[in-house]
Amino acid sequence: MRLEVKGLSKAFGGVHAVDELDFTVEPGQIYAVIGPNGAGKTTLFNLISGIYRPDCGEIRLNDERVTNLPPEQLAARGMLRTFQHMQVCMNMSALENVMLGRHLHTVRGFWSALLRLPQLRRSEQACREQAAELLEFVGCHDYLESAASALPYGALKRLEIARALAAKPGILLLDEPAAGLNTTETAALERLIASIAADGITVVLVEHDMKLVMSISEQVLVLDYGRRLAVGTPTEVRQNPDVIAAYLGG
Amino acid sequence: MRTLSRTPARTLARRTLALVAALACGGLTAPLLAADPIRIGAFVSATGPASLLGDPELKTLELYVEKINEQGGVLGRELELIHYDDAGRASEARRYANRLLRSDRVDLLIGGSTTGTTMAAVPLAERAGRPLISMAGAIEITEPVRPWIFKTPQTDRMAAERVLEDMQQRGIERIGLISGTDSFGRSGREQTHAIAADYGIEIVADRTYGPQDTDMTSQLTRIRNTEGVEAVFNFGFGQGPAIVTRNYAHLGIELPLYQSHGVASDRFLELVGSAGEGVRLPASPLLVPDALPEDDPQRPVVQAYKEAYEARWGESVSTFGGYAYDALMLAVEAMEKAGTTEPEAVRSALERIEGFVGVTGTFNLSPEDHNGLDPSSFRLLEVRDGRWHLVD
Amino acid sequence: MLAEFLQYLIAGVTIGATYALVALGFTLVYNASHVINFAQGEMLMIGGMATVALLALGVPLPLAIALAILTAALLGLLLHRLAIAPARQADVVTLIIITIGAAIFLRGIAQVIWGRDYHSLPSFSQPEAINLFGATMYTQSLWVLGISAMVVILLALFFARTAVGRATLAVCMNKRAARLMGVRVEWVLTLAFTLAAVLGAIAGVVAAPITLTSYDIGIMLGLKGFVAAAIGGLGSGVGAIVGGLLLGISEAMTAGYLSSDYKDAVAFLLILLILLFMPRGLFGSREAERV
Amino acid sequence: MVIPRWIPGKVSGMPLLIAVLLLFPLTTGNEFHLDIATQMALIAATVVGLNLLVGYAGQVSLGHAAFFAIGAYGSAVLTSTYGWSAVPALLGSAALVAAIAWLFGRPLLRLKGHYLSMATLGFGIIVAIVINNEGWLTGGPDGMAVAPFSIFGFELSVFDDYTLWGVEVTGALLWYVVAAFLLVVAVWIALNIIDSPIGRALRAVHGSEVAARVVGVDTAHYKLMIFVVSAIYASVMGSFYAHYTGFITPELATFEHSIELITMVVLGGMGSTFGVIIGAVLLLLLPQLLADFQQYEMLLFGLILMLTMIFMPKGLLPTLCQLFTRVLDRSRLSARRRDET
Repeated sequence: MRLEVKGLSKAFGGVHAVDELDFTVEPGQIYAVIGPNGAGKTTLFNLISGIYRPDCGEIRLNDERVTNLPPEQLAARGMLRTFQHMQVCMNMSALENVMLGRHLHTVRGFWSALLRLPQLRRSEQACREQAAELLEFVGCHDYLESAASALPYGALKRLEIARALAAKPGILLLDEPAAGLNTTETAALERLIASIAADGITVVLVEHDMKLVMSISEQVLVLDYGRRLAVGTPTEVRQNPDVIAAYLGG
Repeated sequence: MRTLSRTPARTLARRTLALVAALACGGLTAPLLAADPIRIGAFVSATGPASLLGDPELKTLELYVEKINEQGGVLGRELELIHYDDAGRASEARRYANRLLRSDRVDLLIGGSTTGTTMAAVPLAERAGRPLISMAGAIEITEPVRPWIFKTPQTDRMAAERVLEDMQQRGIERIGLISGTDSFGRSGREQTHAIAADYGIEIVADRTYGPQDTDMTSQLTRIRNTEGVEAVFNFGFGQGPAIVTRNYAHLGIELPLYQSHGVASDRFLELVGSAGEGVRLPASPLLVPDALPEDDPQRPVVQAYKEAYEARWGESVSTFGGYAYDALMLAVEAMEKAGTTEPEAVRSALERIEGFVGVTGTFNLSPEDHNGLDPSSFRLLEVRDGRWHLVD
Repeated sequence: MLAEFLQYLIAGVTIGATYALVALGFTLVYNASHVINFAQGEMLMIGGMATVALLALGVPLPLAIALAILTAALLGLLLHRLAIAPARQADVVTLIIITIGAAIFLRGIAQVIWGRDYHSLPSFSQPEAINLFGATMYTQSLWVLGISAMVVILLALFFARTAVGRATLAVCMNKRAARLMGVRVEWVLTLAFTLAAVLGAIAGVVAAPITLTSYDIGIMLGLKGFVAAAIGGLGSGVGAIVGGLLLGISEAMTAGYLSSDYKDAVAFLLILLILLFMPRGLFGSREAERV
Repeated sequence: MVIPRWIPGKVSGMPLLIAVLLLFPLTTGNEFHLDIATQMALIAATVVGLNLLVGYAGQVSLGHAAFFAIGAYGSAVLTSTYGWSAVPALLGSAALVAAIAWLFGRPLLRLKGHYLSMATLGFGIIVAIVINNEGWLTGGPDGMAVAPFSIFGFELSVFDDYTLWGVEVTGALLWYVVAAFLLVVAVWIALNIIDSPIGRALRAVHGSEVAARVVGVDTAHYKLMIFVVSAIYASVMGSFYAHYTGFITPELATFEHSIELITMVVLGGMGSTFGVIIGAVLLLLLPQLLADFQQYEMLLFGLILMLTMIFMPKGLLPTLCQLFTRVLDRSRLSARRRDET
């Protein structure tokens, strides 16, 4: 899925969190957004995924204008995301959280729910199985029936990814997926992201872990104070003098 | 709960247990048919918006059941009073009436305090075949006549008649009406509208206030500014009429103010203070026992009730307590007349009571009249120098 | 004509000021804890009834009023310490139900101690009524307005000028941040409940000579206060005051000019219209959602 | 790992409910007990519907009694005054309630916070005022009598006796059966909704609304849906309640009644279908038990309500379930230790 951002801006009380930003993510790419703290990375994600409304600018998904659409409609078009501060329903089990992700792909009509019609029962059974598979895929097979509140931090991060995958994304936004993970977990995450991309899903990630970013990304966008500082392959970015100045000199 | 006959604590424990057992686990708990006192069941609005009615009613019932038992009871048996507080809610009244009839197996029902609570219980009493004596005003309780249903207060129509009659005598032709939006005020308002023309009186302004309202100056200003108003009639009970009276005085309205029997207690005088001067209302002679002529048959009854109530409870009597007194005494009279507590016999004895002197008036019941009072039982009172006076 | 209008206005503003004080109490507690304190009306009742009871014992009026307000303050403090704080982990709805329980409990106690009668309180000053451009005004109305205005000003100064007041505001805005800044949040919440109780009690005392008082007067006046707070956007101090006055005036005007049957309905219709067309209330703030 | 679930599984709860409902009439021949039980069942069914809104969608309605009252008065007026038969009257009232709920819910449920509660508060009180004032239609504050429920010419009155297939039954018992059946259906539907993608979406709203939205759940849509459903629950039960008691007054629409319904939900346990039934039963039983304390009734009622919520903030059933699973876990743990030694 192709994502195109043009002239995107958002200010909070006079501070430009995102300022006239342009970039394009080609289908199937692993695209990283990096930058120092406060560079506007999370704001950018919240704008793209419809949680914030941009002040101006345009967002296109596969050439369709999706600016100002609410998150649920973006999800229906194939844009899914995870959160830096995880948003997991702690009142539900791990499996149910993933089943929630399949919401758009289940039988969910009012009458079939009310009367518990056979088609709904079949759909729910399938949904449960697929959710279990996904949990295994992300490496959470130990926690199938656990309450989400009982999961360790690393597993919750993977649970969020499984939930997003359950919705069959065309493009997946990952907000700091490696934050708080140890080296083994990060390695597992790297393999997971690679295999997601291998399935043809476009991946956009915001990440602080430079090792991870540099090893898996095809394109890297560097933000500073909401503006584009640089964009290019990991090697290009690493050699960009502005980037070096911002990261080392600033 | 039951006055006399058992220690309260044990009764309480037993009854609570019985109810829990029956409702939660389900046990066969037909109440123990003990030494067979006569069971009088009462449901009154002792709390809630109608507590001004229910509170004195309950106190009266408790007082007189004690008194009657001290004097040897009825038909040689003790009276047992089982009473519940419906808080003025019809659904609660229905539940308690059913409990009295089915679980407590009372011989006779007294209640409710309001028309709504009474009407909710009426079908139950009819179904169970037990006499019910209501203490509520509306005419619909006894009209049309239902075999098992009686009531002691005059109808609100009689109150309206008494007031309109006095207005007619004073030559008043156009009046402003103000009334509460509760059951008492609504029903009174309807009756006043229905009969005003009979007295050549036109209602030119008609305003209402909520039972919990705290200020009626807007309504009264409107009435005052309506052209041609010669007097104001307020139909309501509780604190509302007291506030109306105070506002009326403060607005400096000079027209005669009439209240209904809904304020007929000394409490009203305390609340309104000097603002009450000149207010007229129809009421039972209870408020002016000493002003009654020596030969009035009601004089001793009223004096005795007032004395007993005030001695026992340390507060002044109200018209509403009198309704409860009459209800209980009519029931006792009927049982003694019938010589039994068998419901049908008591019912038909009630219908045959004639010339029974109560606090509210003299009752002449018949199969066609289950109230038995006429408008003349209302005395017209006027407030002068902070006291009630009979208007001749 | 003008006299008539003025008469309605006086009636509306007087009762509206009472509503506003109660509404401020709701707002204070709501801002600090997101709880709708349904025991707020009972504080009003305690204020009025305790004054009446103390007067009957021969206590002079000013002292009786002070003691009554103190009683309400203590009850507000206890309400938070004994009933709300122990359940602080619970859902907001649960806390609301606790305040309903507390309201019924307080009403029950008042009924046992003071009985079910209505009582009047003497007017604070003589004469009881004065003439104003052809309209009559209770002198007590002046007391109500004056004291309400004073309370509002004191409250504003308290929040703007004192460290405790600023800490309270900080808690209202963001509990976690306030805690990090070293504010003792529990203490501030207790203060909010206590202050709200004081506001209610003051309203109860100053209005009692006009409204009369009884053990259950808090039900209606509490509800009206809540409605006033809702009109103002539930959470805005200015909104509570404007909401209270608006409610009082709309009631009086409707009762006078339109239909007295539907005068209460107008206030509630107002809520619906405001919510439908100005979803944050008149003065409700817009909260940004943080992810 | 045992999940302390709020909802005891459908498997255990439903048969237990049916068993209790079946056994109850065998234990008492007292019509008063049947009467209380019938009312409990009807109110409990209302509360099961309200719980969908409060417990799952996390929206508080402070005017639910109004929907109950519109159902009750709708049925009463249409049958008694306009001569409709009971079923169309009931459906007509429910349709009206659904339309009103949709109209109010649509703009309000898109907003966060207490907006729905304030709007429903206003709406509820307006309904109460209208019922009180329009005496020509509703009988005003005195209330109005309601004809017995009738279907296909069969009139079900609590005051009559019937012979069904040669067996004598009282109207009270028949009504109890009807109410019990309604409760079971209400619970069945509620459980179906909860145990579907719709229910999952609603529970997610409670857990994290953002999470639900970013996976494509139109949360506002589901909140609105459940608001309408819970309003219909109230309306239908109100209709039956009116026919059952045969006499209704405006108190059905009051704010106090709305608060009572919410209290049942919270007392029993928000989000626990069987919990809220217990909440309804207790709250209706409590006044009956406390009636013996006379003037202390109100004081005790408030105290009990307060203490229960302070010490069982999640509600009765969930707290008890948690306690039970904890005891179970502990015994299992000690059993394992014994095995190991």
